[in-house]
Amino acid sequence: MILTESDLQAIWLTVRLATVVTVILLLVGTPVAWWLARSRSRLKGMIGAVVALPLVLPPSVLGFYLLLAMGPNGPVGHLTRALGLGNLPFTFWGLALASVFYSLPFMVQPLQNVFESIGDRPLEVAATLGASRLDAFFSVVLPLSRRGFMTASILTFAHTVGEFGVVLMIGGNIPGVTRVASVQIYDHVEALEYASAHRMAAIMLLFSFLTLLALYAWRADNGKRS
Amino acid sequence: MILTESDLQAIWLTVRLATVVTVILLLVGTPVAWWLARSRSRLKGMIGAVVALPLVLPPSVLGFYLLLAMGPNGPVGHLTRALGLGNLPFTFWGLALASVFYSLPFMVQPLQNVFESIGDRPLEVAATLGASRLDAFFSVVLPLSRRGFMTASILTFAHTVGEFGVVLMIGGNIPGVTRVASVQIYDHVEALEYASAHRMAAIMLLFSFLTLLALYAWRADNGKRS
Amino acid sequence: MHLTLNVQKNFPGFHLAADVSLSGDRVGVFGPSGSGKSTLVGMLAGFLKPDAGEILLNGDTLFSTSRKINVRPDQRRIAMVFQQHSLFPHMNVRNNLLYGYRRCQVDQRSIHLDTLVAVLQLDDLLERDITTLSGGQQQRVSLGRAILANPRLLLMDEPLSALDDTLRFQIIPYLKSVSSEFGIPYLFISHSLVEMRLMTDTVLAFDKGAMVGQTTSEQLARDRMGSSQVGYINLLNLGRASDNGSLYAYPWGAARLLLSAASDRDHSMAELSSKDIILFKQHPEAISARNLLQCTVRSLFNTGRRIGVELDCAGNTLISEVVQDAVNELGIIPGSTVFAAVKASAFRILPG
Amino acid sequence: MHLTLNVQKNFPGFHLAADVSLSGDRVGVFGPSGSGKSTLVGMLAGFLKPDAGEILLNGDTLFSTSRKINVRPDQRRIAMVFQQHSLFPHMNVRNNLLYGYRRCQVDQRSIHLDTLVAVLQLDDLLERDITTLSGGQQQRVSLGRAILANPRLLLMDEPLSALDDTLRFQIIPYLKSVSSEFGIPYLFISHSLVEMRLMTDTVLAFDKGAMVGQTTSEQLARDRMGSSQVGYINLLNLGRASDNGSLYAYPWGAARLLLSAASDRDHSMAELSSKDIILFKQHPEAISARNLLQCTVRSLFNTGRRIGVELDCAGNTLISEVVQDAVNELGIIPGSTVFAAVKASAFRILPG
Amino acid sequence: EKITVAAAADLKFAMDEIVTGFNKNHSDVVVEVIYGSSGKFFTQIQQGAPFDLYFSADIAYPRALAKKGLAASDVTPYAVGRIVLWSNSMDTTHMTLASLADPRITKIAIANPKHAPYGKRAEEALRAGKMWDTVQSKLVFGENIAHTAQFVQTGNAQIGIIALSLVLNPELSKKGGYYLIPDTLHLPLEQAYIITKHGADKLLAKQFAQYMTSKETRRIMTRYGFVLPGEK
Ligand SMILES: Nc1ncnc2c1ncn2[C@@H]1O[C@H](COP(=O)(O)OP(=O)(O)OP(=O)(O)O)[C@@H](O)[C@H]1O
Ligand SMILES: Nc1ncnc2c1ncn2[C@@H]1O[C@H](COP(=O)(O)OP(=O)(O)OP(=O)(O)O)[C@@H](O)[C@H]1O
Ligand SMILES: [Mg+2]
Ligand SMILES: [Mg+2]
Repeated sequence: MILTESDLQAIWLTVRLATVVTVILLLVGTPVAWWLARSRSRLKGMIGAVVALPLVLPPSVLGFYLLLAMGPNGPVGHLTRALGLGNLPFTFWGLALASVFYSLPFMVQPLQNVFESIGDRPLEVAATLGASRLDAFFSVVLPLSRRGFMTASILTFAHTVGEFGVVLMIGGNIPGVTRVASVQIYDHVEALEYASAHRMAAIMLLFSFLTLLALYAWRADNGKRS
Repeated sequence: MILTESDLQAIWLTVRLATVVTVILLLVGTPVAWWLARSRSRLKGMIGAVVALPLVLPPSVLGFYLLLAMGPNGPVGHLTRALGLGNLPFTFWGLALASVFYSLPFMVQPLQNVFESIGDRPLEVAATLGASRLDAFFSVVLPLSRRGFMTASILTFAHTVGEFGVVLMIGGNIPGVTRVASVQIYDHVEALEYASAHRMAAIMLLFSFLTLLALYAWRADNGKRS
Repeated sequence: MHLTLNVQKNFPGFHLAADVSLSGDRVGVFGPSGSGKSTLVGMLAGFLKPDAGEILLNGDTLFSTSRKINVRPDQRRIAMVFQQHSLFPHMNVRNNLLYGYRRCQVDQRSIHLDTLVAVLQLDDLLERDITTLSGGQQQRVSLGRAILANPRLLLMDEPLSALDDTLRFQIIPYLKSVSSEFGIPYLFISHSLVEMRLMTDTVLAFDKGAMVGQTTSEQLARDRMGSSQVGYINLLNLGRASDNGSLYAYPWGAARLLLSAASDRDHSMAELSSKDIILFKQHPEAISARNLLQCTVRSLFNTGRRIGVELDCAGNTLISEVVQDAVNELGIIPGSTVFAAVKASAFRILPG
Repeated sequence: MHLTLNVQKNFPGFHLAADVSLSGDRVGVFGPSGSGKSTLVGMLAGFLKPDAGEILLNGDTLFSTSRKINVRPDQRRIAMVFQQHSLFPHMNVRNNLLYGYRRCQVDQRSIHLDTLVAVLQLDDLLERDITTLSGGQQQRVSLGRAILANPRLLLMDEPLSALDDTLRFQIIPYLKSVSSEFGIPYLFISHSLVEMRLMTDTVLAFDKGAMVGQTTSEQLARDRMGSSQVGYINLLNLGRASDNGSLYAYPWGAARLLLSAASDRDHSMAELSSKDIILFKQHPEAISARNLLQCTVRSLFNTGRRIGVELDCAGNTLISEVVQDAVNELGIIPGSTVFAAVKASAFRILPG
Repeated sequence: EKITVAAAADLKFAMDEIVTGFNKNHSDVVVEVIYGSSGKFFTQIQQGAPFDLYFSADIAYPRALAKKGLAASDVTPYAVGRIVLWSNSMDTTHMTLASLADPRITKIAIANPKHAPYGKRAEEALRAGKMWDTVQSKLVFGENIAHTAQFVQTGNAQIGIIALSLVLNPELSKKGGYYLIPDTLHLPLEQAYIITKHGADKLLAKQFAQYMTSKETRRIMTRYGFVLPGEK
């Protein structure tokens, strides 16, 4: 085996983290994007801007603020302890929460786009055929937004995999808990262990490439139908 | 003035860099996205995956590889010197190049999405009315893709502003040349100069928020028409 | 169905006002392009909001500005055939057709896929992608989808415009039977007088956003007789046909008509244009027209440059159109006797 | 225009084969829903690629599998009115109309916005957003946009289906004049026999993907006389009308016709259905019909259960339809004399 | 005239003062100092970074550069770093390494021993103090020593092992005392600088290097918690 056990552990952790974050963001980002796409509220622009904000802060700085907020003296920290969840920094769920926050725009923006491009008509049709709004969302909007969901999920997943500044900042680099692959490669590079770094980077790239390739093939296949 | 001169310099540099990168990516990403959206080539999935790849590597690791590639002994370095451009690392254009590479998926993916959603019909109509493909692209596809271009540009711009790992590695943190705002804030944080860090982060957030707000307002306004 | 509708809707440069209270299951909306027909049904379906007014269907308030009611479209149970078909592109024909059906309570599903598919001639297309359908095929799927939703009211915005005559005249009687057999009232938009005549009883006529009148389709046909290419369309209730040489003899009230076409049903409906009836003062000789009826003039009415002559032919009513000169020359006055000549080929048996 | 077309196109479950070589500027494509009409014009316009074959327009090869030629759609100069209008949603009406016009070389811009806008009654809509147009308004914009592109060939896929009769019969003569005055030949798809008759000279008839025949619109009208609601439509060239009491007298060749409507042009065209002509063996008395023409039977032809009777009336040709019984009874044989009765209201003056 | 100095992040406060002092004698020159990770500078200098002097927190880096022929001067030690136990919430003045076994302490921050010099020394000290196995499960790793300090400062780790120079930083020194870990427990944390090939021809670079040995400089360095080479 060309990867050490700790490399494998890091990769496995990364996949778990990215999956968890993508799933959470699908659940959280979809309604946000839908609201942004449909609402005529005046708040719309503001919420839209807020959602995009995490992008402009450097990840490690964002990580620093999250560390403050989630720490024992921070507001989020107070909340999580009140909820009996303990302190989040240095835990998997702390990482997940931070990544969710940081990756939100990658999920919301493409979804908002595709939702907007669907227009009113299909929803009107569905309504006249007796579909409630929720029903219409699942039976019409979702399938018509396949591509957008694909893009949003790819961006989110990939971004979580590559994410590093925030993770480093609040994760504490604990093996098996918060030492994800990106941190592991970074450590290799910093320690001038270039061979290990190359190996792991190559494997991650290859793995990602194959995954993306499969997704794109699927997407192309689906694309034919619409 | 609550910002030091070096802070201002960093912010100005950041705006310049993000603008340059966004403009370059609009020029480079649009044809790539168009090709990905339209082509039926078998290479499509592969190119699509390659474009998304920069996302999965941690920025500083990516920066490390870019540094190797663009350095005096790297392939890109050889090329740039052969072209009389000198060495790119530690220069503004080196940063720009690296950011372009890193931000490519943020431009290409949303554009590809919106291009795909336009479908064939508007292009067919334009063709029967005598519009060449290029003409149809500019007179029909571009205006119909406003929202996608908006999203892609926001994501790219914001991401370049927040980008940090690659920039630090390739840029070398040289004031006025490669010390962008994200690096400056990072330095403040690392030096435990929290007050400066807070101030600058707050100003960047505010500035970004206002910009995004304006863009969203514009977008909402335009959205009404289609 | 009882519909009360009193709405206002303003667009820049266009003002729609309608005030109707009507009962009837087959209602037509008639008017030229841009007169506000689609806008009206959009408000009924619920995705266009009137600026002010009230909409009541069978006593239920669907919309009311004064009472601040606006029932959501999906709770109105009003299905719609859109003018631009708007099929779901991500579903095949079958799933498009069944979309509303599946959302309908099981005990309310009175109409079933198979019969509908047969009438609309969609048998071979069920598994097809929507994007591969021809224009007329799309229109038929759209129509079928709305009917299968088994709505409380069916709105149809020019549902037959992309269909050839053969298909159209097969679908019309089916639509009527859907209404009568399954008790689905409909509102039918069309700019075709023939379709209005055949499909509807009550008609709302629009012009430039104003409801110019609520009338019967019978009356509309009389009014437009002069300006329409097809004249007034008489609808004749015929009995069962019997052979008569190369023609078919149909009992028509106390009279008998010879037609060149036949149906094998006990009761048939035939249409006959007012233009196809020629009147004689005396019984003519050696005429190509196979039907010569002795009739009494009941009344005369004027539409444009034509005179409508309402005849009583052996107890049946028939409307012919003539010009003023003919009225004078033949001395057509109420109570006078005339002979009406009609060619055997002038009738069209309506399938159904 | 000279068009040579020999193409094959397969879809799952549908095979289209057409082999035509025709000259003519007003060509119709006729056939029921799903017969392949849109597919054919799609190949002509160039965005559907035939599986095999050749397309030549005026000697230029647009497509050829053997010679591996496939001229790009934007270089064919073939404009198209799509069945589903496909206007550009990001442009207002004016810019939609002018899209092709602006892409046309200046010296080729023979048709101008103003006239077109007047005919299509789009004056008030020029600055409107496409999304706010009614169905018929969209169809008119789509038509205007194609015409203004001043194409070498104009393809129209049911361009009048969403229009009311009044508008339709105003646009038809304009379309014909566009073709004749500006030399733009067209291919016109419709399922309406009337439109075919009025708009086209040559007709390609389709059924289930097969080109069932190339014919003249005259012949098509004769063939479908029996099955069509409107019968055969006689087109009559009339002279200038003069007043005649409440009617108008038109010279028609050596004969004179009384019509209830008038135009103030020197030459008018009127349509008259074969159903509206009743034949008598002897001169009838006291008849409501204002026109009674003595004619010679030229020939008889059979379509379905009807017999077409081609008459020579003072040098003019007229086609009437009767049933076999009438032929027998009246002894209608070539060479015999009959009297044709036509009501003054049976004619429709075509605007133009 | 201008030189660019790449300096390890822990030098930040000392170096700023040193440059101010230097500028008193050389008023018309600019000394631009860039702070960052020694490892990153090491990589960048190999790729032609425009740094004239390189102050590394770990003598190994300049030595490696010298071996590759990228140094224009001797590898000159300028300080020896010391590590301390420090906390934001506890009084550390009376603690020793053994106190880390306290169950109330659940998270201990050290710099990543894999690549951060202070982290390496912290690990050595913990091992020498026979505490490594006891505390290993409590350890969280900072990317560098400043980041490690932040873990402690924000309260996310109750205690950490960080550089003495950082504790003397005004931002942290307000927070209380520290326990200086005996330097017998770990290898010396030797810090050294070189003039790089890029700065080889710059007189100013040599002058600045010269200035590092001056009395004022040594005083500043001591004040910020650095032990100077050859001193105790
Ligand atoms: N959103 C809108 N903004 C402005 N004007 C509108 C809007 N929607 C419709 N109109 C105008 O209102 C009028 C009525 O439109 P509507 O679609 O109801 O006509 P219609 O009777 O259905 O015509 P057609 O037979 O051509 O479909 C038209 O003149 C149309 O341009
Ligand atoms: N992409 C496709 N895949 C499969 N079948 C297709 C495709 N495109 C068209 N067809 C089928 O080919 C036949 C001809 O279609 P076409 O659109 O040419 O009909 P049409 O004559 O224009 O009919 P209409 O009058 O209804 O518009 C139809 O049965 C249609 O379903
Ligand atoms: Mg309409
Ligand atoms: Mg078609």
